[in-house]
Amino acid sequence: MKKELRLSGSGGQGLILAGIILAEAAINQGLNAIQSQSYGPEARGGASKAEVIIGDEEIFFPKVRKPNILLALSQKAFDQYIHDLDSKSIIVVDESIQTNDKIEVDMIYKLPILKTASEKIGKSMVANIVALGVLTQLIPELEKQSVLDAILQRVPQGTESLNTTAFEEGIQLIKL
Amino acid sequence: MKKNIKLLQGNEACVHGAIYAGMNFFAGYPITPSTEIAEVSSELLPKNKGKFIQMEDEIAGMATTIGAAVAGAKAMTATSGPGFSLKQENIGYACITEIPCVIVNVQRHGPSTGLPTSPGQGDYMQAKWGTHGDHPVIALSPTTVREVFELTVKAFNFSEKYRTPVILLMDEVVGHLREKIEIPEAGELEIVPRKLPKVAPSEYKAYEFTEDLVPPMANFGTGYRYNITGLVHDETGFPTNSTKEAAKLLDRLMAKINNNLDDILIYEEGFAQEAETLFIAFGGIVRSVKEAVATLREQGYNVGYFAPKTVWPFPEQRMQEISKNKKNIFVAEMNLGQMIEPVKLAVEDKNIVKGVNKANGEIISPEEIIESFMEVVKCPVK
Amino acid sequence: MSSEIISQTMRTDRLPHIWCPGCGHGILMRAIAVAIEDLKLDKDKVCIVSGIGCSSRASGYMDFNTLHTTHGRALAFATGVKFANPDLHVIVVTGDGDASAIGGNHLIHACRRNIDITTIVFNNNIYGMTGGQFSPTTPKGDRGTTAPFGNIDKAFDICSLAKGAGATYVARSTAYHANKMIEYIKTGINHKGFSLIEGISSCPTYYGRKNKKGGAVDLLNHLKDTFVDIKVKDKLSPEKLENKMFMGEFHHSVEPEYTAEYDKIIELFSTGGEE
Amino acid sequence: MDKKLVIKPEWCKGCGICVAFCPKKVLGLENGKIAILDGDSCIKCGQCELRCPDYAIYLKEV
Repeated sequence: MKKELRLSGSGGQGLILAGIILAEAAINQGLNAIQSQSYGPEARGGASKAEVIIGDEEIFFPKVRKPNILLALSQKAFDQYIHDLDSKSIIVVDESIQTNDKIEVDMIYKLPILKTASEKIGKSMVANIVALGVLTQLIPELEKQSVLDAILQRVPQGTESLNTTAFEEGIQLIKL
Repeated sequence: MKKNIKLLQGNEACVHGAIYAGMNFFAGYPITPSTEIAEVSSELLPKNKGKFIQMEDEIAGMATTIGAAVAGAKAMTATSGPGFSLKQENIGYACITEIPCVIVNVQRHGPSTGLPTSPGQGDYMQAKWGTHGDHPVIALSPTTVREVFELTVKAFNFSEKYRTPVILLMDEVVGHLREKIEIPEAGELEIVPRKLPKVAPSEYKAYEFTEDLVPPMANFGTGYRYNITGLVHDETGFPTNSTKEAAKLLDRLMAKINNNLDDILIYEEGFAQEAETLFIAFGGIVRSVKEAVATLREQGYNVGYFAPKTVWPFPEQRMQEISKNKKNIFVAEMNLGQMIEPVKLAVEDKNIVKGVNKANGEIISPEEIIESFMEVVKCPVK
Repeated sequence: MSSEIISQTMRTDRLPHIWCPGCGHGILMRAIAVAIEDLKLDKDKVCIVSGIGCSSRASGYMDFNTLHTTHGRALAFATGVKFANPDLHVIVVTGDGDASAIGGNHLIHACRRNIDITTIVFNNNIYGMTGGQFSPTTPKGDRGTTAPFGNIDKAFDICSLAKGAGATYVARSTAYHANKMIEYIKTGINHKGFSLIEGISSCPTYYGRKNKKGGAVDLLNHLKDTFVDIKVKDKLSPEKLENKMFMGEFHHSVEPEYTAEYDKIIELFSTGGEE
Repeated sequence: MDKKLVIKPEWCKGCGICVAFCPKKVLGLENGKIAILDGDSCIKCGQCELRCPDYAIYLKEV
């Protein structure tokens, strides 16, 4: 088993943290995982991507080439990374993103990730955790509890219940 | 016992390894992509009763590291390309004065400011020849996060054992990669302490010609009042203009490393002896090479790899041994051809040595390595 | 035999030193030795750090833990020594070029940190070791081998620079006023914080000759005639202050010292183990 | 305790500072090295020791 994930959006959306949490959840389950990122010189606002590879064998090359799952939370990120996908890929995009109907992938999930964070939970900064709920549903190898444990390990003290809610809301967004 | 398994970034693992090795002092200056090493040190050192200081510039970061080592600390600094250039004069000082310390260079693209957030391996030659004058260099280059930890420990050990600055030549690929690592238990890895003088202060010669060519080092403040200078010095540590003493000193500095290559040279290989074609890489690119070799072998090609972890001194003899039956040798590096030079020196038929080079801020992919191989063997992928 | 002070504090087998006949540096180095001896410091706990240049050769002659480093970097090395072992009395010997040109950045930041280091600047207004080029403290109009038509650079006032950057003890004396020099060095060593004592030296070989200011004796007399204690500045008439320069204690304050502040962090946050 | 003027000509570089600053003209240079010309006039003020850059003259307690 080897799963390649690319989490993309704009800098400051917490996607690198989301990538770290996924990788951590995987290794806590005894799997192998690596996480890397590329970023521009800006601290905030630029295009950002975090990549995670999860597998049950040693992972050599650390970069994602054909993502099994692409998460895109900004139009710019979607437009930039859509080309690397193939017919087996899954796309998760925020509902605000214009997608092209001709894209040939396995599945596109257009979900109100940003809105759920900002309106339903009332904190736009937890969009990354909402997205983690969605992704957990799409990665059968990852247990829900281990992702939640990894979230609670990494988020600031005092925000545990807020982030747990965000995670649960993300899970609710997608019914398989 | 529960295994201590963590997801750690290469840069973080470097600090954990350093503290495991006994680091109790860090001085540096922020620079991408090495900054996490300073950040994590600033937090972990005082927690472990060690000291962290952010200096006013890269040059000071190196100088303060050496000063702390003189006062008895196990000291480290970390930087990236431009900062590594600035540190060079004082690295030379640590070489000639034989002060143990560790310098981490998380290589990025260059020259000059280059692509600050992107990987490169353009400092390979600089690690050896960056400072003026002749001197030995030990430089280690890790590929995985676990190796970052282990080679940081080795870097401290070599620096103490051979009284020399040791360079941990990382690259951004490994520095920023988060990977699963099982942190070694206390006592699992060997830690080499400083060789202190056993004689009385009146008998102590700071740069004595001992049998192993590594003079015991007295820490300042312990009763041995001696002189340290970057000038050529005799066994007492005082400056001399004697050409004989100058030659004697430089010969000893070189010999103390060259006499111990069995201990110092670390490398990894896969099918290196029997393969027809050999891939060579260091640092982050070894990951691409290993995947390329696995893919090609699945397709029936007789290929192997050789990955020096000790990149200076270059493992010349081993390179020579495994190059004898080769049809092709590819050296893959994120620069325009640096490690290929010592490889060529070691290989009899220079024509079989080819570079797979990329210096655009991107890691070389396994596919690109396979493509270079296919171009040469002129055989389509099965 | 040499004098008690010299045989107690110097590596007499290394003497005579390499400085030229009549160089003020020898007088200033003796002042450091006398100060250390008067304070009865444990010799094993004294560390002299120097950079490169004429002044910086001082470390090799002094019988302590001595570190002769690279050009301009003495304070950065000294910061490492002091921070790693705050029990040591760390004294930096540096020159005008070493401290304020190539090492200017380290000087202002060592001042700013207020780390407990005593810095003695041997200021001879010239690069002596390389043969008489003008330095950041060469007075405007004076000549050097790289200012054959007179120097147009404005000179640094090292004491003002140090005070402005945050040094907590700043004083100046001269090779002529050797007893004052000893007194200020003693105050500097006892001061808990960054102290800088500028010793105006004299270079008969290059500066004196190039600027037609005479030999060793003339230069010392020039220091005697030119430097006025800052304490009497207000008492003198404008005519008497013409062409005068000032020496004395310019600044003395008590502020948190760097290594002590860091020790507080260790005390508060150390857990004994990793994480 | 009395003091005695001692010279160490092998360290002397002949700069003449001690000669110039001796208030009693006790000192001179001979062949470019320090010499005591008139020891009886010495008042043991220590100016020579304070100013000699080469530590070639000093007062010894006897």
